[in-house]
Amino acid sequence: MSSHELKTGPLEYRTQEGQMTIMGFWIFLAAEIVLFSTLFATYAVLFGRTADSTPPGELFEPGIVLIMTFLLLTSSFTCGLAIHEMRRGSVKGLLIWMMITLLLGLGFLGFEIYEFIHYTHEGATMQSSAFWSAFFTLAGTHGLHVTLGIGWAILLLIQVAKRGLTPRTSRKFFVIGLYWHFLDVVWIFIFTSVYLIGMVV
Amino acid sequence: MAEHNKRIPMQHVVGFVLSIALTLLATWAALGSNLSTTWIISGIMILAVIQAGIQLFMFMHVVEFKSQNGHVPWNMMFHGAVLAAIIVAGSLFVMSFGFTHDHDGDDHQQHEQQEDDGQEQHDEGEHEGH
Amino acid sequence: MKSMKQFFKRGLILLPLSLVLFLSGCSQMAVFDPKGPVAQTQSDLIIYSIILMLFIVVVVFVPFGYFVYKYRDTNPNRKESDYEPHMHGNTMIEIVWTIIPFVIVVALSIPTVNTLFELEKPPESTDSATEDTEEEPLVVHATAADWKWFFSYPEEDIETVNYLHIPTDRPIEFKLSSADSMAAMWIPQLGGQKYNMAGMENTLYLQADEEGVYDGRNSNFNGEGFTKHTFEVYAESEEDYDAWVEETQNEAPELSQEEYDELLEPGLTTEAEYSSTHLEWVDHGTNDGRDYAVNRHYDLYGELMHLYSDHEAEDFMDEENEEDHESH
Amino acid sequence: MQLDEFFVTGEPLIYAGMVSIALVSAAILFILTYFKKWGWLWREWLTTVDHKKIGVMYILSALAMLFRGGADALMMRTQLAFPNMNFLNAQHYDEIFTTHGTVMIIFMAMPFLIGLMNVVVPLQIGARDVAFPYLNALSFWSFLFGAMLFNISFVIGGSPDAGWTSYTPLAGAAMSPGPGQNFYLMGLQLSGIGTLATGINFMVTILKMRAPGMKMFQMPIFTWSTLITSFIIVFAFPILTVALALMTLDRVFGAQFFTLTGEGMPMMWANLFWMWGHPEVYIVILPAFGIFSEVIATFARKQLFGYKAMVWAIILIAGLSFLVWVHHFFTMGAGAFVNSVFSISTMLIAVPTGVKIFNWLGTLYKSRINNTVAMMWSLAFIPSFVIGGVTGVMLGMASADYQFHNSYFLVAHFHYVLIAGTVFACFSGLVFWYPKMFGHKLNERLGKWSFWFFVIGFHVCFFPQYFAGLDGMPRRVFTIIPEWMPLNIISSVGAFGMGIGFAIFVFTVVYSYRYSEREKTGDSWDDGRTLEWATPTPVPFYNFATVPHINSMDAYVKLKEEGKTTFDEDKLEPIHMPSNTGQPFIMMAFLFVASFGVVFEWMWMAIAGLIAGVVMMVIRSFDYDEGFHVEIDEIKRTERSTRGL
Ligand code: HEA
Ligand code: HEA
Ligand code: CUA
Ligand SMILES: [Cu+2]
Repeated sequence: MSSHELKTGPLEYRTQEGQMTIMGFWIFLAAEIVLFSTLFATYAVLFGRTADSTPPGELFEPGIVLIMTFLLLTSSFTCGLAIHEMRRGSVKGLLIWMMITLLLGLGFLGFEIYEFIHYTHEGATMQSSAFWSAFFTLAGTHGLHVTLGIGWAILLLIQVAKRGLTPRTSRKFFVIGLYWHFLDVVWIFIFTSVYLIGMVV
Repeated sequence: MAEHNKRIPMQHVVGFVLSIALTLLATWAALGSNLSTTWIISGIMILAVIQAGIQLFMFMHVVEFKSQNGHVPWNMMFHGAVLAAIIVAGSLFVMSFGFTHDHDGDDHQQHEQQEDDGQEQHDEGEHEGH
Repeated sequence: MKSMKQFFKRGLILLPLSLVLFLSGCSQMAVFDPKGPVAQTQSDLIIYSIILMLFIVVVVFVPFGYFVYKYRDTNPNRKESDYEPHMHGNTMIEIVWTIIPFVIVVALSIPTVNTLFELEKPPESTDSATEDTEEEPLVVHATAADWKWFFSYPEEDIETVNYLHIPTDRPIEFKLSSADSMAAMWIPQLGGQKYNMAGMENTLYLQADEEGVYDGRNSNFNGEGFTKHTFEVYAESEEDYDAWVEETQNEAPELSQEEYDELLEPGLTTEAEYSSTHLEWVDHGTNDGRDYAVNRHYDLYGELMHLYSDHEAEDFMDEENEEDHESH
Repeated sequence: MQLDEFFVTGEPLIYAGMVSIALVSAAILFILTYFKKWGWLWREWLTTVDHKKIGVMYILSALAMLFRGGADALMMRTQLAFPNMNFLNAQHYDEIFTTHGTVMIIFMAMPFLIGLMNVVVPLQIGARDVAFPYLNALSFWSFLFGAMLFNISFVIGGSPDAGWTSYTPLAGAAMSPGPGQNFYLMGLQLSGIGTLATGINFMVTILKMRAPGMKMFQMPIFTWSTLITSFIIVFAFPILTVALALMTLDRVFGAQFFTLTGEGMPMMWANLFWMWGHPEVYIVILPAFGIFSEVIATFARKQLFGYKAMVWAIILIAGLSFLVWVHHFFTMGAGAFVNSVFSISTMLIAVPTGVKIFNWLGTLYKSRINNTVAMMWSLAFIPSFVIGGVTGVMLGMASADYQFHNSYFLVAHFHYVLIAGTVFACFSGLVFWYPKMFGHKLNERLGKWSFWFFVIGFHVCFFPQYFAGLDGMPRRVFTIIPEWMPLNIISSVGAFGMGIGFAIFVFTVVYSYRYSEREKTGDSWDDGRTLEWATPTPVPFYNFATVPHINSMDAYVKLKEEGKTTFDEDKLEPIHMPSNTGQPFIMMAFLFVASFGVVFEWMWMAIAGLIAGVVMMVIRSFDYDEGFHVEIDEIKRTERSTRGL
């Protein structure tokens, strides 16, 4: 596997192992698209089936959701900056921007948890109706992905602090960068088709 | 992409500004404008797709050919999008007859596709009570 | 080689075998023994497709048998020219064997789509005597529950369990729904099935042209009692049917909600008839009726019946049914 | 929970099952200990990341699962042979057809094919392993632990009984309480993760690790079918993952997706299930098509006819496979328009499939057929599968399907495609590549006996079922009425014929292990066309000492014509290989514990298992093991001894 080493270009692409992992991760993201679209499809089909529970229009609040969206959009941007710093060879830049990204991500999670608790208090739970099951599962799966992403990124921060930038560590960061941006894409669709449409209809 | 040697990556900044702007636009369209529901929904969905494109092209380097990954990332994202469309639209198309909203009496919308095909009496007959 | 010959023979034997089975079986097999216009349409369509499929089978089997026989390495009559290892394809013939199947698919699609739309309407009268009378379909609500059938006649205000009577030569508009698990109403000799689902209603048009007793059943697996989830259809002349309706209206007891709830309990029951319908308090085909049975019997669905094929349940049902049928 | 609730009780057959499982396990433990094989087992198998060994483990597990599913089948056929049989009661019958269907498709057909892919694909493209060997081991263990979880339901807790399709609301918490259905959900979930990983792994392997110079349109056709299958896996399996998760939420956490209460929508399960389920049946048929292409070309000693058309047909079938799912519920009442759309898309699949059938016939034309057992399985496939295929098209005609649906006509259809397609391919491929895997051939004479028993038994078993279906016999009934008896007796006799065929096959394996000649050349059949035959046998763990430059299809035919081998001593370089690791096994063992916890709704156990699994992942993240290098001297030594230089 050492046969395909490159001497130039971004570190993460230099070994064949790096290239393969990144390609594999793109394929994994395609699977994630399907995973989330299945959840979206379920949500769309179960839309309006609230039985006796509170309809979403009464609970969704534009303010919080908008803040969450900005937090995540910004984190996606800072994550992009982190990877940019990495390609410039700056470990410090990478660490700083990545930590900012994680803080923003934590902020997002905080709001989401608050939101879920709030809905639960208003009587909208996973158990109360098909609609709410679908809502919590869709938003929750995204939230779970964010949580995992944060945990994963922390492990990588430790590794890069210990080892510096090598083909291996930079590949790992590049991959988590892709993951993080992807979660942003998913959120944009949740924001639009769950919250905005939920407030319109 | 010589871009990567610069201190501030313009591409990222532009992408960021655009996505914030598009988000605000979508929010305004949904909550502030008085367009009809259909227009709002299709409009904001298009905005979402554009935003997804921004993430993919400006942040995720989906067409970074020097990566030796060739067309794979692009290809996978494209087919992922096709599958997403099949799954979401297909489910709605196929499952729409199962909507049981007799309490809000608005079940005609669900049968649109079939009615378009000149099937009015049947679908209504078939699924009265939904 | 011995195996070679057997190989070749099997290909050839299958064909006539299938034909013989088809021809001898046609008159007996339920699907090919239609007793009404819907089943007739479907039977015709199936026979039409079988003919095309047999054609395809021949087109594949004959060259297959021939090649396997002729080009075997051990064939004593092999010629030098029988072997062309570098042949890689032939555009012309590849186009041909793409287009012909495509044409066959078109030839199958057209009648399929036509019948699909046709089946969503009440069958048109096939009998010239009734042609001008244009009768309205008879509406029957067929509700499945674990593991029995309720047939409610809203117009006539009667309800039967596990059997029903219908007049011949008149379309029946079945309103299908279920009190709990998903079922499918299938009366092979009258026509194909559709699902019964709680909280929604499907419409199935069937019609009998000949008097007789036909087997109907649930064909969609729904648990332990599935095998016994059957019913009987008595197709009879308009007069006999009317007489039966009147008799039931006059002599059968009314259906009370308590009794109905008891009947809904998962398990097997015998045939019964009532002079009122359960539609008065619940229509399982609507959103409000979807969880009626589950709410009442939630804890009973998991209970096992220990159903053996010759269990008392069956004997008991057979006896009861015989008594019952004297009145029909 | 009481102990007597925990263990399944009350049925002599189940007691017999428990006793035999206990005996077999004890025997295995005893043998391992007695012969001091624990270390060997751990070092050589449980920790291996070698694609060939993983492939072999897949195949052995799949054969065991075929035995289990087949035993289920024989029990069903016994019960159905005569009216009013009381061999099984209704409940037990329901459990058996559920486990039969699930085991056969998820734990037999797929793993068998994945096993063959593992053994063959890296060799065919001239690679030293798959792209992610560690992930590959993870996939295998996730499959095996998933399968074990599913299979222990037989003795602990009770088996699922809602059919392999598990339609809701029947499969929901209200109507199927207890752990049975949870076994289905968690068993499939656990093994599904591995399948998805396999899909990703093979896509990257094939796209990135081909021998230098090998273009996409020069890849062996089995590799092509693996690539496309992987593509389907990547896009279909997440749907299953979600569907299973949603039903788990329903059953364990009281959510309302598919329930009758809370406005849930039972139909949505069917929709999601078949969005995965239909592509799934093509996941098990496309690799089979690949195997048939290889075997037929090899033993017809002729280039595959219409290679390009064959490849495009696979691609087209894969694309269409995502557009036809509704044909499994035409009778749901979606209306004539929806049914028409899906009816037509379904029938269109006949066109590319027909192209493949005719191209195989084209390959036989002017060929020189060497009638080995592997070839016989492949030849038997063609006419048998066509019967299954054209009856599939009949099912695809929605308005006719109202009469076929849920009947034995359908049962006959899918056994004709699954057995004549997938199972024949598994046998064909196993016999064909057997010498590559084990260093000796299977006895041909015995092989023919098992072939004839199985194939004739197969037709005798399933052909009559078409007519039983047309006579109104529904699937999943546990007892038959007298009218259906003649057809069912014939069918049961056929099933036992297949049983004998399989038994002979197992005997062949044992017999050949003892008596077959050991392989000396790498090209066991003398007519090998692709690179796997260019390796020596047994294949060195690094596969290729040097990888040749490829510039044509059927690479090995060309090499042979030019009188070359893949081995070039001057070009030797140290080879980088991944090290063995026990992590995948341990990680999946923890997730097995977690899943077991979910099955019984013991949340402490589920959470503990999950945490342990996550800890394993963290350990993996910090694992910077670089593998090792095989030095030139060692390569030379190995090559000399295996190639007999
Ligand atoms: C290996 C698995 C496999 C394969 C390859 C297929 C292949 C096909 N299947 Fe099958 N199918 C199953 C496995 C498979 N199926 C299973 C497991 C079920 C039931 C699941 C359950 O309910 O439990 C099922 C059920 C099923 C149904 C649902 C029926 C019902 O529930 O009522 C339908 C309906 O359309 C269908 C259709 C088809 C078609 C059209 C093909 C086509 O791909 C076949 C194409 C092949 C040919 C047609 C033959 C060769 C072609 C020619 C020689 C060219 C000329 C031919 C023509 C022009 C017709 N299948
Ligand atoms: C790849 C998939 C696969 C395979 C290979 C098979 C193989 C077989 N199947 Fe199966 N089958 C399914 C997939 C498969 N099936 C599916 C998906 C269902 C639907 C389930 C559902 O409805 O939910 C089904 C359902 C199904 C039914 C319908 C049940 C019902 O609806 O009530 C029947 C009935 O005859 C049946 C029979 C058989 C038989 C006889 C075999 C035989 O080919 C088996 C042959 C193998 C052996 C026999 C090996 C065992 C050997 C021994 C035990 C050795 C000892 C024996 C002797 C010496 C005699 N199967
Ligand atoms: Cu709605 Cu059926
Ligand atoms: Cu299908």
